[in-house]
Amino acid sequence: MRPVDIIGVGITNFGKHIEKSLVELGGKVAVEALKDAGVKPSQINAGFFANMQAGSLFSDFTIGQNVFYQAGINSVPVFNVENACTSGSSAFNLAWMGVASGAYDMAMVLGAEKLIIPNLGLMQAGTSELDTLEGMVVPNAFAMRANLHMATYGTTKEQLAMVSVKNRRHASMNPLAQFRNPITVEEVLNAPMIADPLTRLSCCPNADGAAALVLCASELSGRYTSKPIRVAGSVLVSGSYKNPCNLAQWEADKRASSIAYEMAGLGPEDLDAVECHDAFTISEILHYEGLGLCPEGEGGRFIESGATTLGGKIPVNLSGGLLSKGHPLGATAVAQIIEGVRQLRGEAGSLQVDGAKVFMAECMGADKAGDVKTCSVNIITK
Amino acid sequence: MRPVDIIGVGITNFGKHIEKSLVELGGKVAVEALKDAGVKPSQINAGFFANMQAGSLFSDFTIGQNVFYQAGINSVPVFNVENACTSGSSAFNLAWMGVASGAYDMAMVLGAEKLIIPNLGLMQAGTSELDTLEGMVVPNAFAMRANLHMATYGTTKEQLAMVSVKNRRHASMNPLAQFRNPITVEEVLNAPMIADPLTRLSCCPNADGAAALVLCASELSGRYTSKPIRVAGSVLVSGSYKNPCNLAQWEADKRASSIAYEMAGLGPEDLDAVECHDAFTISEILHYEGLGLCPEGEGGRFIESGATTLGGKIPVNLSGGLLSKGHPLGATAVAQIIEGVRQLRGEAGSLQVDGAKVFMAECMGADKAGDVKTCSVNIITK
Amino acid sequence: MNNDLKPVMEGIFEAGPSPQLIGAICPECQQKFFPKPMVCPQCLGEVQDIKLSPVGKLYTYAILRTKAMYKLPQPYAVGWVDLEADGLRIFTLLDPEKIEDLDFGKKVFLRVGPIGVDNNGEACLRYYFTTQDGGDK
Amino acid sequence: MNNDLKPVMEGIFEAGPSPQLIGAICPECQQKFFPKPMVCPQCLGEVQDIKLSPVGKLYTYAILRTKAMYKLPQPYAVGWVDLEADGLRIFTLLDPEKIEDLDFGKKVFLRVGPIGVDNNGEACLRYYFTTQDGGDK
Ligand SMILES: [Zn+2]
Ligand SMILES: [Zn+2]
Repeated sequence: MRPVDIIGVGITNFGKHIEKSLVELGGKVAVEALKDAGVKPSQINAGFFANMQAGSLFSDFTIGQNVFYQAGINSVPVFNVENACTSGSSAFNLAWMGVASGAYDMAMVLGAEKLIIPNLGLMQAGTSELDTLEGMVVPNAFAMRANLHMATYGTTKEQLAMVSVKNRRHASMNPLAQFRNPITVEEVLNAPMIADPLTRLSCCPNADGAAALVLCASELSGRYTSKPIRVAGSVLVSGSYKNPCNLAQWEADKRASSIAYEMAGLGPEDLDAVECHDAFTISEILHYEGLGLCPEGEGGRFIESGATTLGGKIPVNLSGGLLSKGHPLGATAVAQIIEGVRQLRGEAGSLQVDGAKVFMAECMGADKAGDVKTCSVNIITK
Repeated sequence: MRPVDIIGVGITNFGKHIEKSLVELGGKVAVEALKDAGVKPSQINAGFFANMQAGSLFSDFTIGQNVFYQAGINSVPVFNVENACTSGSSAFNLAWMGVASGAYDMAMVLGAEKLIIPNLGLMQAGTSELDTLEGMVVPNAFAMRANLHMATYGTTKEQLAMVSVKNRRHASMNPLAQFRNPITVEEVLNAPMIADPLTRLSCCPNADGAAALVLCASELSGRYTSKPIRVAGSVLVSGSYKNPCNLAQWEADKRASSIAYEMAGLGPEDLDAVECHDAFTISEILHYEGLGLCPEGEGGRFIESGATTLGGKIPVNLSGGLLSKGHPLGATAVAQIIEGVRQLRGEAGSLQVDGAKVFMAECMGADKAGDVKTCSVNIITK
Repeated sequence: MNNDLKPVMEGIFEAGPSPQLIGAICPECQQKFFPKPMVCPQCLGEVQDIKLSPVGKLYTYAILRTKAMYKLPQPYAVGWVDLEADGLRIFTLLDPEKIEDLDFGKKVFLRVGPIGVDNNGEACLRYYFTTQDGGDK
Repeated sequence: MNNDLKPVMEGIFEAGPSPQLIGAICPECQQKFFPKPMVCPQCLGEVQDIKLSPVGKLYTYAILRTKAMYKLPQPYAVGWVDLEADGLRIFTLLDPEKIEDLDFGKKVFLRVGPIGVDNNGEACLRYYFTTQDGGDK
């Protein structure tokens, strides 16, 4: 396996793109990523497209080919990848493997999703699953974790709300985020209740969006950019589905991040910034612990300490996170990595972490048996 | 890249599995493939699941995790792959790359689909595509090719019908095929017309089905089997979408197969048996030419010569093909490879080709711009 | 008990005055499961049906306040329950009448009753746990 | 011509007595396209709208005999037409009234008319080619 770099990125704002189709959104960022990388469409040896819901919402399929076609990318292998919220990072992991193995010199990873649809409903694990039939929908899967974390470790609902407040503060500096007005702990707590203690402002909104990046063998990347960003570790795991499950800790996060740290030869103390899957406020708290940013059970006190805010010890979700940007499923995990590319390139504007050298993107998707079906951790370095 | 072997297979019959869910069908073949390989679930380092329509038909997602879970495969990376009719071979290509690269020692590829659904309708390329809005559905895409091939090369509708007749004759010896009664050229020609010259018996029927195989690094496969089957070439391409398109020849077939031949160090004359994507009778004729089994324009006369029937020069679709088995999209291309494994293991019963050493599986999916969005060729050897 | 109603999923429980969940056990490794798996995920061998303990301890729970799927009551509660006799933690609907009584570690009892509709929109039986002992026992 | 009907897709053609398809050309590489692409797939630059030739030659065709989508007539025909003046081969619906006249290499003429419905189920205008010269020209 040879080293692999990110040499180009393209991204839309996350929010409402009513007037644009999924293919148009995707085509736009594909072209942007090619131009950012300074490569021609014919130099891309493979395309990996990530999307979750277009099959069920629009009866669409093999969308990646249509997307890449718009940007002049044809003839090469194109794969359509779905893995719930980690669709984008799964496509990234496969593309990384393809380039690292020598099968491809250059590959594009592109995630896109359209979710601003009337009557979308709450997400669930599929109507053939017993858990769904017994009332499991995504918000109460996370509310059960929140309640247990509060009961076990003394985490407070105010601490949970601080995740939304911090991420909104970050989002106010990110022009691509959907919701950019600052909010207070009181506003979060007093928003309409979804599943105690999670209010509407504790849950990420829906969004349309697309994000793309170009991967290139490191031995070639110097031809295209003076600021290649190295993929230092790329990991995807699925749940271990142990019974009894532990809903106060995310074993998948621990497992995926420890493999990624080992691949990168780095540890949590080396990270300069992190994007994680803050689908709900409690998720980010659990990720602090799962990724080793703070000890087990300390997540609530960790956010309260200010450690994860811009200027803190380890800023998390400087983009504003899914809580502020929204969660266009296929695009989400690609966009997380792009946030890191901007930090490591020093292009993050008022959200820039001085001298950022190491960045982690974590994502997680789909509940099953009290565990998660998929969890990804990617570490990129300057 | 290191050599990779197939060490275990599992497959259902293709046809109606009304009483079984997609996850159950998949779980069944996963267990069968593990047992056939003689490996434990915990020895599988990654899972690649192929399906095309469960999103649109059942609003289902991240199905692979549920399928592999049933067979005790957890914790490892699981990817859900869609690529129309080549979903299974795309998953296979990724798994092959994963094992060949050294990322995994052993991986499972599993395709499953349920299509026996009331009012399924004709397949089309997506309702946001202009071609679909102007009346393109899959049967007339192939009828246009058939008409052009007949006008250009003198192929007859009787020769087209012979593809169905031959494949049914093969299917009569394959207990896993859906339709096993022999048919005549007259019956094919007199069946209800779908799109001239393609009658109902010129088009593959729908089916439910699942198929799985276990890939293993060749350096390890001797521990598990005395009959490892080598992956000699694995290729996926997408269309070149040139304008003007050539509807009388399949450039994607030529391109994919020539790469695969080169990887394997073999040529069409070395093949002992072939499975190809006979979604329609004309498809198989075009594949003869695209894969180099006969010269351009000679496909009609090639089937008539008997070359592609059991006992002929190069038997094609000994399983009965999609025309007899039906076409459970995600499972199709995995099942094609399994047909080859059986031939090379010498386990094909009355369909056995004596001394078969080299097998090719070809698949193709989704029309776009007068070309195909995806085309796969895999060559396996003893 | 509405005996004319179908269970929300076949083979999951036995209804009646003393309802029981139907799990499975692997004769090889003695691991128990709920719901019944296709094969034992460790041994890949056949598993056998068993009845699970109708008494458990609440591990965690949540109350959904928004409009619910399957015409479940608004609000309704769900949770994970430890069946200590079986060494299993299972997901379950909780008694919609007893939402205010829920607490960590609380003892809960299995019930089967007509709550909500199934995937075909037809009224059906669901299993749930309640904090209230006794009932139709 | 029903001027109150919407086109089956926006920006694809101009209706009226002498209808024309709206394609695009890349000013850089002079390649023409139909339909108009987002950018030129070679140069990635902006493309410009152009009107395409309303006369073509039939490359191949097919007649669908089964029940059709979009309330298209049963049977209906489709084909690929060479717009020789533009060097483009394009997919098109063919005149449902002239199915029996279809032949390879035959000269065909662009029309726009009310045929079938759109994705919202509303009657709409579609472009098609016919073997019959003249018409409402
Ligand atoms: Zn066991
Ligand atoms: Zn150009």
